[in-house]
Amino acid sequence: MNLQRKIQQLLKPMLQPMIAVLIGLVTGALAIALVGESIMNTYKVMWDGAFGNFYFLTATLARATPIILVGLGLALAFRAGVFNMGAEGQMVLGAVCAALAALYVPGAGIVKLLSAFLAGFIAGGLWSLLAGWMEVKYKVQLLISTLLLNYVAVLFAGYLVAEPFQDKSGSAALAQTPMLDQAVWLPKLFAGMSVHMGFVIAVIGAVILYVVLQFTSSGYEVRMLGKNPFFAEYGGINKHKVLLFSMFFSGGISGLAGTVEVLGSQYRYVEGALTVPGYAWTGLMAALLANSNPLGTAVAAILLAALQTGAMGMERNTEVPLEIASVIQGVLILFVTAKFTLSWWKVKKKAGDVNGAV
Amino acid sequence: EESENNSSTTNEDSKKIALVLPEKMGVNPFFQQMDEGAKQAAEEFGVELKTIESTDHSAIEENLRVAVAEGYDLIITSSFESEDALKKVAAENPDRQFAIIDTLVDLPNVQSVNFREHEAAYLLGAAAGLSTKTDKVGMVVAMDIPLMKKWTVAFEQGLKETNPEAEFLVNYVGSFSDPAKAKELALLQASKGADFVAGASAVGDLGVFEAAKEQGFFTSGQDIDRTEVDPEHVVLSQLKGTDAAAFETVKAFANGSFEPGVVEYGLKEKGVGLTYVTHESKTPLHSFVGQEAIDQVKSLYDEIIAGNKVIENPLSE
Amino acid sequence: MELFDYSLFASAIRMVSPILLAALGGALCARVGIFNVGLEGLILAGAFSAIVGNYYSGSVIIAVLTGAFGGVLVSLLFGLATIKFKANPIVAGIAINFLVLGLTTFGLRAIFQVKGAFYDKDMTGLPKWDLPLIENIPVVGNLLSGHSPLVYTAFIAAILLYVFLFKTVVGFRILAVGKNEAAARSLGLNVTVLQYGAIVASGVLCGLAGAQLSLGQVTMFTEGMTAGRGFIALVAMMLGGSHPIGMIGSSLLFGLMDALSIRLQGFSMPTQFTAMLPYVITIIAMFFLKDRGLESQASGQQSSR
Amino acid sequence: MTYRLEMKEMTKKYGDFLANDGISIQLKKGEVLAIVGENGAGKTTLMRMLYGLEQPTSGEIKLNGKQAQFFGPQNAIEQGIGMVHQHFMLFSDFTVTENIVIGHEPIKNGFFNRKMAAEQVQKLSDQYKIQVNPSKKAGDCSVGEQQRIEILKVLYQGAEIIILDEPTAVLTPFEVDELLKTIRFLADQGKSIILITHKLPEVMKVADHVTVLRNGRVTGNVKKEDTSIDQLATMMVGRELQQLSERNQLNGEPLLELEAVSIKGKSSKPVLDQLSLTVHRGEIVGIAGVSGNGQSELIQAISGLTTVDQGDIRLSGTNLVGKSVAFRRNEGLAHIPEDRFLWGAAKDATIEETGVMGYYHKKAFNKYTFILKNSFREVVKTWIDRFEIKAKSVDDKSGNLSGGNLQKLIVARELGFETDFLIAAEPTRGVDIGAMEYIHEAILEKRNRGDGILLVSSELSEILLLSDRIAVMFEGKIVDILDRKDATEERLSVLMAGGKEDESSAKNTTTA
Ligand SMILES: Nc1ncnc2c1ncn2[C@@H]1O[C@H](COP(=O)(O)OP(=O)(O)OP(=O)(O)O)[C@@H](O)[C@H]1O
Ligand SMILES: Nc1ncnc2c1ncn2[C@@H]1O[C@H](COP(=O)(O)OP(=O)(O)OP(=O)(O)O)[C@@H](O)[C@H]1O
Ligand SMILES: [Mg+2]
Ligand SMILES: [Mg+2]
Repeated sequence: MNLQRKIQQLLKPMLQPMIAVLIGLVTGALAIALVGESIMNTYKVMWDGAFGNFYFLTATLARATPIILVGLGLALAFRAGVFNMGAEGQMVLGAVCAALAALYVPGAGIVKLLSAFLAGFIAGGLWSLLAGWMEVKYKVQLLISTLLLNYVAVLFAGYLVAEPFQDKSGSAALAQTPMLDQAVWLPKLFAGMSVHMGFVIAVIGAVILYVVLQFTSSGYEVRMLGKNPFFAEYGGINKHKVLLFSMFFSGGISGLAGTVEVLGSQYRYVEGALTVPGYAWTGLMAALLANSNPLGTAVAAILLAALQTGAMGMERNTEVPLEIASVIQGVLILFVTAKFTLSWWKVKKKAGDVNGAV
Repeated sequence: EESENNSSTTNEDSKKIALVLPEKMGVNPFFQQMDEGAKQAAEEFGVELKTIESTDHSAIEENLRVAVAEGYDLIITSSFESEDALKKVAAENPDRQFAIIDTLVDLPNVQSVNFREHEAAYLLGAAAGLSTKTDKVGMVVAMDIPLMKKWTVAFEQGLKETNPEAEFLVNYVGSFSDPAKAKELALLQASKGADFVAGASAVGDLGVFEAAKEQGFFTSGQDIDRTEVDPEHVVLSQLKGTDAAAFETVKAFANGSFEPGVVEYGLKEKGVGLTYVTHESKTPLHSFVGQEAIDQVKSLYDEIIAGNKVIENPLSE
Repeated sequence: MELFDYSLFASAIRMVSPILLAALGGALCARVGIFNVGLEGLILAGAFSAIVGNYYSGSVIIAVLTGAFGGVLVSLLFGLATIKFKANPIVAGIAINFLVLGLTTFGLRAIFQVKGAFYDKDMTGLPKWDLPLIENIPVVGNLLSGHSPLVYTAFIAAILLYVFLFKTVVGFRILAVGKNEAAARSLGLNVTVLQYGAIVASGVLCGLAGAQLSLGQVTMFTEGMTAGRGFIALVAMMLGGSHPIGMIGSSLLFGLMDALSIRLQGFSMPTQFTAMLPYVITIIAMFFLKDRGLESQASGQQSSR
Repeated sequence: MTYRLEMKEMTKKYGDFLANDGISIQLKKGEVLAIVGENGAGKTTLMRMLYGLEQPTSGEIKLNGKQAQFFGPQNAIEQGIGMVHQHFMLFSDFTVTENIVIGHEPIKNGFFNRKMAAEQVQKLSDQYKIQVNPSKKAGDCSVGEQQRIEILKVLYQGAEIIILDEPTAVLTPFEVDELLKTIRFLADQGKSIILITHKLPEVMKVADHVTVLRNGRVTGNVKKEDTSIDQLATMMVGRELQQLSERNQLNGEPLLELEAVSIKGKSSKPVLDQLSLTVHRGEIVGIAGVSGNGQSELIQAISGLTTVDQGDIRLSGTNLVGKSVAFRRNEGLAHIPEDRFLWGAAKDATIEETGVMGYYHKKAFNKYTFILKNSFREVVKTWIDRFEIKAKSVDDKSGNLSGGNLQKLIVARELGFETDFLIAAEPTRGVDIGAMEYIHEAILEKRNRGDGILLVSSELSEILLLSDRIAVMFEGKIVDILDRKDATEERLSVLMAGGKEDESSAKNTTTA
């Protein structure tokens, strides 16, 4: 009885996105039918492209890696009640700094590797902290400032790799850093498969974040700040400190997302390689889908990544054009947070709770 | 399943070729042409061709690997973005043939098809320098990235060599697909007195053309002969035969003459060029440029193909 | 080279009009408590349908109408997801952006049999209107005259929206819904209808923004031609506090800085830095506009819910 | 004469739970019906069905003898029902006028005619003798004024039957008197009024009929003349109420000392003005005052939620000024906040999470930064037992607790710290008399153990019942301190209104 409850409790946060995905699939089927394709076949190809065999599974996990980390970073911020929209900038700065550290920090491979992680984390963290600090100190709305800081970060990173740190070897046509030394590459988990150590880091990160948020004092402080900042303050929690810490770690984790992409998959920072795939937006969706539950975020991130690799598979193997794949993806996500089992009571209850004036 | 396929080459009658594009071809005529050229050759020479578009950078490697796994005999990819991925995948699959268009990958099982766009850009710059009446010439460039130097630097060189007085205005759109902003930039350059504004902003060029039409200045296009779009204002086009490159690669493979190594496409090979100078155009030459200028550019062209004049690749310092 | 000239301002006004239109649309949504990050998609839908309308009818008026209609269709989808099915507006908004990008690209292929861009030199764009009288005033004339009708529409729409929100009953009720949805419900106001209304209107505005982009600024459609304008509109909306007049200010600030950054490209500064200018200035502006947009947006804490 | 409103055998089920079980009430024109009952007895549920916010599971509603049905608030409003919600439904950024006319705005040439609206509001205000300032922003109005806005809104909508759900919970005694007068006046004008309240003296003052609910059933239906407070209380709680424990005499040392504390605030007048006050061990000091005279700021200044501009605050000799909330709590301060939803709890957090605030870092409940949930759970269970907190489980959201039960949880939490000093602000607001009894008893017990308590309450009866000394606040100052035995409601009222007392009595009392 108790065990059953515990299991239910653990599954609950994951159940919601699952049900939602199911609903999304139904709507997606509609879109496929409209294009005149076979629904079952298209979905099967999509499934195969995402999970069809071990290779595709690992490809999906590889793609999920940065999404999970970005999602975790955002989930942390959301839990603290701040709407951090700046994951992209934080990730990109983390990535470029990690690449530079891996390239230019002297010493053995392991030293380079560790400094790359540190640099990636701190760069992302500080960038995010900047927005947090402006909010705390000057009441500059974080939602807008983080959105704007993205552009600045991406442009700055672009400058770094187009000018001072550009790879002048080879064709020298791309804005990218030189290739990293083999010694700092994150190992692949399986030979010939793209999933790398970063995935393990992301999963461990999810578990750690879950445990920290759910069971430790700091996690409690973060959550209470998010649920009711007045209550947190009243209870003796240092509001500003917790907010700044949350923002720092939130950005730091996003920075790690960039770091593992650089160290585990691209082996250099390439301009646009992190922004074009929209990892930040996908991570944002993952966190929102899972209600900022870290474990749920990881699951949602994998599902979203699967949707993308699945769409690629669909493009390769059916006559459904790539654009339709992105349409189906869009439709799936559109309804993915829909609440079809809306209880009226909840709405009414809320209505009763809100205090008009004061 | 995949790993088994890895080693076995398929023994079907028709050869299977995959064209893995590093981006969605949508916004880029460069890739569209490549796709068309490859398709045409595939049809003519009876090989099977599948074009795979990559949604983003990390999908390139993935697509290459899948193409290997699915047993394609030749895998063609393109441009700098694919360089890293191809190096990895080709090295891991030494028994498979690869080709990469528009950049160099030095591996025993890879054919690199390289363009010397800067030669054509030089000619375009020279033509602009000879044609301008205001001694002001502009260029609207997609993004301020190293790659684009192949266009800007060589263009400026040609411009300054033919017309030392000329001022060169350059502006960056910041995107490959923003015609509205490209148009504003062209208008800006025109307002500063430029009577010729070269478009080098991918899809944005259409915006540059519109600006030219609106304000009555002259412009040029990229890759294919764009003078047809608006012969009154689009007076030149810098050409790049990605279609030919793709066509030739597929053809060679179908005929069994495919070889790893470097294949160069420059002015000499007619892989790049300039309308009226190296290639005929359906539209008659506009008087803004005039036959005299074209003749002068032609002599520059002759010098280059004779090897008397070398246009440095701005990227290889 | 002089940095400031008439063309700088004229260009800023032109460039800013789609942003302003979309910001107004976003503000309407924000005013009924829905944070709309799908502006980018809505504009793109408008841009595409305007071109389709133009191509088939040959009439710019019909083209503008179809542009607005395209925006409305997509916004209804967004409304359905967020209002009817209570989907998270941010997730739904992002999905809308994806969806429209896919749909329009597919539409290019299905309708015009082209990839990437559709351009037809016989297609006529929006006319440029010379304003009688104003046209002849020396400086002002250069600035204000000779724009497309939708540029004027953008600024007029801002003023109309101001009048609508703050002077009419329906506008008043819309404000009420955004301020305190529970209270509005308890009064028996039909919150759902008001929300749908606002969303449809926002679809119209974003559709017009798209039409201005694809028929006013240029006459063509290219894949992803919004190039991030939806997000800039979102920033303009928040910075302007979802207030129509405030948004005129914030989008003009952004437009001017953008135009200025283009001119700064000529100087020996990396373009990446000049391109940062509008964003940095906007952040700095926020130090002076601290509490802007706080009340009117539903986004604030919803993340943690 | 037929009844204006009849509700017959109204039943409302939430799942298996019977919130209302065959409740019937009747109401005539010009009559005031009071509905009383414990927290969670089903009063609000019944009213929500009348206002169209809930659909009854079964039952019948008749208006003027005719069967009626309400599909939503709009529908109910159209049929002449108006409801003043327990939590006000106001738009704080809108003016009073706008708040009143919304939904039925006067229109001129298609535009919202704010001028005419203001005139109409003024007229209505005069007609029913309900004073408001039509052009003020609702958010700037006092709680009492906000209440008047709500009532005018209902009248403006043309309500004949007016429901008031716990309207006096947040009002000052003076405002309560005004409201009760208004209610009577409205009834005399022919309106029918349903008044839900926990305060039995008010019922006796203003009601014609009283219906008592317990556990979703009617346990009493009496005429005002035929009943008494004690009888009503018994019907409500199902048992006799007990007397408070005796207070033992303690003469402790100074515990909390405030010296010349000032807070400037936004306007020209300081919100706290050179305020000095001492609370001794074993003493309850009550703060009486019309709300808005600096009580909230005083509490926040002591607990560290706002910064003081000047002055000293010491707890057991330790200076608190400039120190964090956490520091003060560690030094021995506990605090029952005046607004339980704003400060006291997070609605979305579980009961356990709301309870563990302040405990989570204590040794007994924390190991290697991990919160020891199981140990803490035991503690929460003892609270639930001791205060009879009605909760499904500790994992339920605290927002799902009724106000009274949440309040008991907060009281239990703050008492559980066993600190030397406690701020108790509005400790029984909105709480039923049964629960009130528990809370009063607990506070008194704490005092008897030798701890010091600062009690802030807008309920004069509560102040008089519990305090050893009573300080009266007016415009940020303490105008007088009375001894328990010298204080009467009348004297306090005069002082609260800013009136001066004669010198001698004031001197006597300050030396206590
Ligand atoms: N939507 C609902 N779902 C389940 N139970 C509910 C719901 N609404 C109310 N209840 C339950 O119905 C009972 C009656 O609630 P109601 O709000 O009517 O009490 P009340 O008498 O107004 O209490 P209070 O004095 O605290 O205001 C409570 O036990 C409550 O838990
Ligand atoms: N999710 C829920 N499940 C069951 N009962 C609920 C739930 N949410 C609220 N209730 C009940 O609904 C009733 C009404 O809630 P409400 O917040 O109005 O309580 P209240 O006692 O009137 O509060 P207060 O008077 O302090 O403001 C409460 O009795 C509460 O127990
Ligand atoms: Mg109630
Ligand atoms: Mg209550």
